[in-house]
Amino acid sequence: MNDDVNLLYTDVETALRESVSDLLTARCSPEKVIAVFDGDREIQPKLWRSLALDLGLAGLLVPEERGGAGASAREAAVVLEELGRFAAPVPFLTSSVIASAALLHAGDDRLLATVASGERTAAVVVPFSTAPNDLRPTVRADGQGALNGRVTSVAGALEADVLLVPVAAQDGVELHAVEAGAASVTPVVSMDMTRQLADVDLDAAPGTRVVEAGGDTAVRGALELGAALIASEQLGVAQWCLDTTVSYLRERTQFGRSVGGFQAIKHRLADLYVTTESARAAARYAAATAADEDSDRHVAALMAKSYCSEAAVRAAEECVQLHGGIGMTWEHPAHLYLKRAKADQIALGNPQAARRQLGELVDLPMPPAGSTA
Amino acid sequence: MNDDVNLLYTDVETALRESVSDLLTARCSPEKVIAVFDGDREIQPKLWRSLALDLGLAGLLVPEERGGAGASAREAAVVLEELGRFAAPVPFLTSSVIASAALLHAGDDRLLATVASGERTAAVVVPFSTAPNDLRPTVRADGQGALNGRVTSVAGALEADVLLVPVAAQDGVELHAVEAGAASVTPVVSMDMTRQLADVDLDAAPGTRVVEAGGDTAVRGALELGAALIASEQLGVAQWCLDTTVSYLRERTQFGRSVGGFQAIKHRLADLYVTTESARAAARYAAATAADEDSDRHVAALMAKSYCSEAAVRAAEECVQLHGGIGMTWEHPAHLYLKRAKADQIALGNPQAARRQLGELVDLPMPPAGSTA
Amino acid sequence: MTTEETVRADLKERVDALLTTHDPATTDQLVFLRAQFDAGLAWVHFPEGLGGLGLPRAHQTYVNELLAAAGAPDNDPRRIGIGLGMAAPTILAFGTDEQKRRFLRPLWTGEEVWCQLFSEPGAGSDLAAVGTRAVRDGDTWVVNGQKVWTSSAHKARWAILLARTDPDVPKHAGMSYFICDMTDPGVEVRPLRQITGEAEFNEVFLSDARIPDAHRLGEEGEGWKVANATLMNERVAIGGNAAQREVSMIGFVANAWRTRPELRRPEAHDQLTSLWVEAEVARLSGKRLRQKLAAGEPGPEGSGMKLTFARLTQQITGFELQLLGEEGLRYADWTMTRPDIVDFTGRDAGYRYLRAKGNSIEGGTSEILRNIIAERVLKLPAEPRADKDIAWKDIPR
Amino acid sequence: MTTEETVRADLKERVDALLTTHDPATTDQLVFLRAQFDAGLAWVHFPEGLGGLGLPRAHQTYVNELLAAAGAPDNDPRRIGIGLGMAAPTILAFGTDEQKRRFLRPLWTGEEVWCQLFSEPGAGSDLAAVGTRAVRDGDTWVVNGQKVWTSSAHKARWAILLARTDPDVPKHAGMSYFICDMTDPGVEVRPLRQITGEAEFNEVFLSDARIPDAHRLGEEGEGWKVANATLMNERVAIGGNAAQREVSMIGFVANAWRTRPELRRPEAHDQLTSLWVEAEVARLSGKRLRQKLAAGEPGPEGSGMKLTFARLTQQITGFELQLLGEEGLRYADWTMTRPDIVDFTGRDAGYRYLRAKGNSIEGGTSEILRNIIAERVLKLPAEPRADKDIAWKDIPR
Repeated sequence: MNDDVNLLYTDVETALRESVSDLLTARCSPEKVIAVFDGDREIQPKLWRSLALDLGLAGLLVPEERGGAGASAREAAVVLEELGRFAAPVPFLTSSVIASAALLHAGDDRLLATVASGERTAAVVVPFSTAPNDLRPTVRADGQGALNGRVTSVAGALEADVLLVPVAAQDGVELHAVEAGAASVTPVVSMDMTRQLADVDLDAAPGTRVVEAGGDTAVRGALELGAALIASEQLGVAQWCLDTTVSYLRERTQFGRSVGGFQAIKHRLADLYVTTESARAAARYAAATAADEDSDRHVAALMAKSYCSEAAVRAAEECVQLHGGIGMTWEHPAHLYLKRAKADQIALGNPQAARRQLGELVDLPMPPAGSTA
Repeated sequence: MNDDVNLLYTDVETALRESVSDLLTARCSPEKVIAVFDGDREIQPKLWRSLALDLGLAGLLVPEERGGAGASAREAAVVLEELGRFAAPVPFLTSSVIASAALLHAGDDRLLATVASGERTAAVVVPFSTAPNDLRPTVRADGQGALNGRVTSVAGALEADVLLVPVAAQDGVELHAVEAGAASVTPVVSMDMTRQLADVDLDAAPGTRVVEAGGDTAVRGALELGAALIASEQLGVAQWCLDTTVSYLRERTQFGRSVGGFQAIKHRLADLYVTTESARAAARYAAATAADEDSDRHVAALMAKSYCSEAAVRAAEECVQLHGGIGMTWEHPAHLYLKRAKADQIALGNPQAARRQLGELVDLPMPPAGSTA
Repeated sequence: MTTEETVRADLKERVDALLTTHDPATTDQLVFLRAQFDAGLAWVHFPEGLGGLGLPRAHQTYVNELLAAAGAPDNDPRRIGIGLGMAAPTILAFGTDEQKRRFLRPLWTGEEVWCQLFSEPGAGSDLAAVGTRAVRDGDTWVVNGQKVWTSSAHKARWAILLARTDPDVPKHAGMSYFICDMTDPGVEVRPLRQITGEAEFNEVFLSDARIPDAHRLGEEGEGWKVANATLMNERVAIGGNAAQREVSMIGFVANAWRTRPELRRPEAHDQLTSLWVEAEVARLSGKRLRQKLAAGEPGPEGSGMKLTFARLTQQITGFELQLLGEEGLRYADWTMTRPDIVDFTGRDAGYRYLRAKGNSIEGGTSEILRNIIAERVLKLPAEPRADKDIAWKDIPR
Repeated sequence: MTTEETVRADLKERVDALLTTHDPATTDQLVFLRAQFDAGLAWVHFPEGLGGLGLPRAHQTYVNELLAAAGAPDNDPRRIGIGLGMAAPTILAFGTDEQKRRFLRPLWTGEEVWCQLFSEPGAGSDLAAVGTRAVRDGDTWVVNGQKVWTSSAHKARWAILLARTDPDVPKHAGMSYFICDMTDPGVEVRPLRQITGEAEFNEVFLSDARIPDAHRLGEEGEGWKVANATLMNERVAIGGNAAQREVSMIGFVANAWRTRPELRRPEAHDQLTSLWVEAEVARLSGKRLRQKLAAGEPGPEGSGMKLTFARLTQQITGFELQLLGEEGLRYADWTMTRPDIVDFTGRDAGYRYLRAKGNSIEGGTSEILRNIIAERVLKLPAEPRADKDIAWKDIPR
């Protein structure tokens, strides 16, 4: 536990946020994001190119000497807050956070460097619901090293040029890189189409082993970092929901009064504000401890995933409810955030799973089921 | 599951409620009940005598041919609603419900008849927190049949003339009757002094075996009936809290307005009303299925204990909060209901324990703890 | 025989007579339903001559059982829910004799589908703020405005319509209630797509739509009173159908837990059983309320059932998606369709989660229902109002 | 050296000087504390000459560490919390030079205990409704009224008092703020027993109590402004002390779970860990808020901390009693006592459960705090007010 950790935003982080926000304001309108749900993914490649290459976010977490921008989890968290605020359909979390973190364990930096430069996009091939402590590889290598198996509901696979596949081997888990073209990647109709999933089938697919027996450590660490930082995305979702609802209710009148002036509504929004600020503390702590490789980062990640998952869902649900009918329409962007929040809640281990694992870490273990008469 | 069950109050039940309510209004003032917390139990014996003898409630649940009034769990539930509404410090639940239900299993009706007549008061000697499926007798009989052992936190023991002690025997549990004078009964400073607990020590105490090997069935059934009917007491607690809070807030002004007119308060009271009415449905169902010996009574009891426990605590907590400072004072009766509600929640199996057991009954079992990777 | 037994014997006789003259096996459905209506066996609590026999509502269950046992057709009540649940009781309470004779029979048989034109973009919770104007032109009213959240509008022959007929009086006093012909050329229906991807509702644009004064329901200026009666019936209908244990959202979750042991997690058990208890207690509360109301009128207590129903449906479906884990990340289909009826069963958990969000908005938001309970049941003071005593046209908006 | 390092070096030097002239091992506690005050090491963020050095507040921690390491006595801050947390910042902000010189030193050293006379039976959440009257009599004010919820009143030498000096103007404008001598014969203190059995608070009856005008704090009629500054400081103090992980109510529960395996139940685990997460997130939020406010003033955001603190304390203690089962049915002692300070540690779970109920009432109810956040942070419209523009004496009550 690190009690000197800075939970505020540094000037560098604030400047980064502004440049991301400016770009998204210009290029990521709600209309275009909503269109993604009808299969119109036109917005996606250009937006990602701008973020990855023009702003250099693709390699944000990769050290400069290994081809990246050399920033830390703190900066990545701020980027994710903004991506959450816009429900942006880009593979930053899957490629620049999770896949890059896994590739930091690779013996050879060539693949990492192409991902860090934004030239190629990568994805770790696990179901998006996988909790860091619950990795169960379903792909195996045959005698010739070709890969066989099926992995369902993979996030980032649709956008990926290269797939990083955890492979069950005799002495643990290995991580293999497979060209996307060598796999069958089938889009899945997803709750959150702004991060559309895919089913990945490997049928004697040629792969390159990038991490050997320590692959489980690499993937678990990458998923844990994903859990720590998706909390900031969830914070961004909650923030958008709170801000949008407050603005709407200040303007909306019913019964000749501003709806935002009704006390029951005010109290709910006050509670939501407190929840959102609490989520910010949790998300910042997870990002800061991850950045510092603080020994408390495992606790911090689970705590943030638990708290921010619930906060984002609650904020999105309140947003829909307090908008009334308009919040239930396809045209209003509220549903983008509800779907993102709900999917993020389930992603990378749901809150109950996170708390159960947290109990182990802080010596508050779940007892066996037999423990009553 | 009985879908024709009457969840309303019959005319007989309403008349019974009125007579109990009239007596309690006259004899059970908040001031006297508060005094019980300072050890002044003067109110207790006379009040119980009036209820037990004058109104004939002592043997309410005992068939007429066995010396009682021949009423059912439905009527007992209505009595408990009123006792809850007044936080009345009488042993109706412990003697007339739980102990009487256990004695219905006795081979010989003599003891039951004296309890049913109100002549003697009885108590089953288990910790008041014992869930029906969690009976663990700590008393043993020696070679001469004398009893040895200690049972802590027993409800009703202080008022009892005769103690019904579950005794661990070779082939199960037996129920022994012990004269109160033959045991050491030490009063316990209790959260709910209106149902003050006692620690019972038996040191070679002479007892009479009233139920042989089926004693566990008798005691478990009695505790289950207690759980089913304490729900009605909890409903009475919730009802008092709701009614009292609504009345107070209609009158109390702050900011030049009735506090009950502030929307946030109104909405909380509306929710509390809905919860209280739901608790009524749950409590009535538990009472009605117990009265009919319906096969769903086990499910109904656990459901009512779970729901009404939470409802009463929430109502009492809202009552204190919405009264503001005055609700925190010793002089205002709100605390009687908070303490009763909290103790009743823990009594006879807390809500989580009830739900876990319910899961077994409705084929929604708790899985073993090992069930994630 | 008790009175009860006499009534049942009489009903049995009437049903037998109907079945004798109209053998379900050989009779056209519509012919049978018309005959059922004419025999007073459509809704026995309606008056004689209007499809009923003036009996307590509860007896209809017995009639339906007898008819079902004989293989008789039904009127597909879910398809015509708005007609049955909202239009019919309102017409019965406020309609002229001629209106009752004209509208109730085809409404009940399902020959004519009904929809509801109440809500507007600027009049949601504050329904009395409706701005759709109806201006008298001799014996006809000319209507202009926009309505939203209209289910079945594209299938409907008739609508119940709330419109402003006098903007110069306070808002509650200036509305009237009409029966609007949905085939009128001034009525345009556009699908309104929801967060589920579907367009279960519509927007309806009224441009010089014409309504004969004979299709006014209740007095001019009495629209608010008539609309309130409609809404009370709606809320009872929405909150009241508790049916059997686990015949609600909790059934899906319980079934998943039972049949898919791999989904079970000890950390989810308390939430599962909490929701199970709440769902079952809600069902019992609904049963208790129906027992209470058996002979009476819908009262504000029904608002509590709708509150609970909405909250639980949302909580349970939200929990279910988490329980399903990976499967909860997937969705069946975002393609826009226009379903005839809302049916949660047979849909995937994702759809149910999203659709349930509407339960606390449609038919009175949960916020409005809490106001109603606080003011009408608990008799707490009303909200301070800025719009009560001034002309509708002068209210800020 | 950085500025930071320069400051710390300077403070080290000052502390060393104090320790040299006043060896803690041989110096009387009061003498030491007075010397510490005079050295500007009492509260470094106060001005020079008033116990401070005009430095940022955060540096006090460093000073306290140095002093503690040297075995120096402290001023038992919990015993004089109202003086330190409420009276002192208010005197600093609004007091005359003479008042600051007279009151701050003995306040800080603990020679003089302070209490607060704000709330009244009819003025709880609506503090601006205070009816205690102060009437001017030459250079003196004569005060009559009743105050409640006064902790330490029976130990206190001085009180901060809010009283009505002009009933003929709107309520917020007619109050003034005084320093009241608790030894005045017109002041009577009676213990006020609480639901815990204890009398932690008092009622204070003022009958022709006399206060010199020199003990008025702020201008006549400015009492509301001064009182608000006091309350902001109180809320920060109440919500802000997050300390280390598990140094709050959750620590008791975590400890029970760890050391008493027989209490562990799988069905309780998710609630346990939920509360643990919430407690730890609240602690981090407090830390974040303190980082934000490090150089600034208390703002409305602190209200959120107090809200969370109250809710969590109540939820955790409620859960703890259930976890303890049988033990939760027992209580330590209902005997009426008059404790000097409120201290949750070292008390049984039942006491903590009951006492925690006050956390959402004292120092601003949770309802009032939500209003404050909604209006001051989120800029939502204020409540309609019936009492703003009329004379206090004409407000219905």
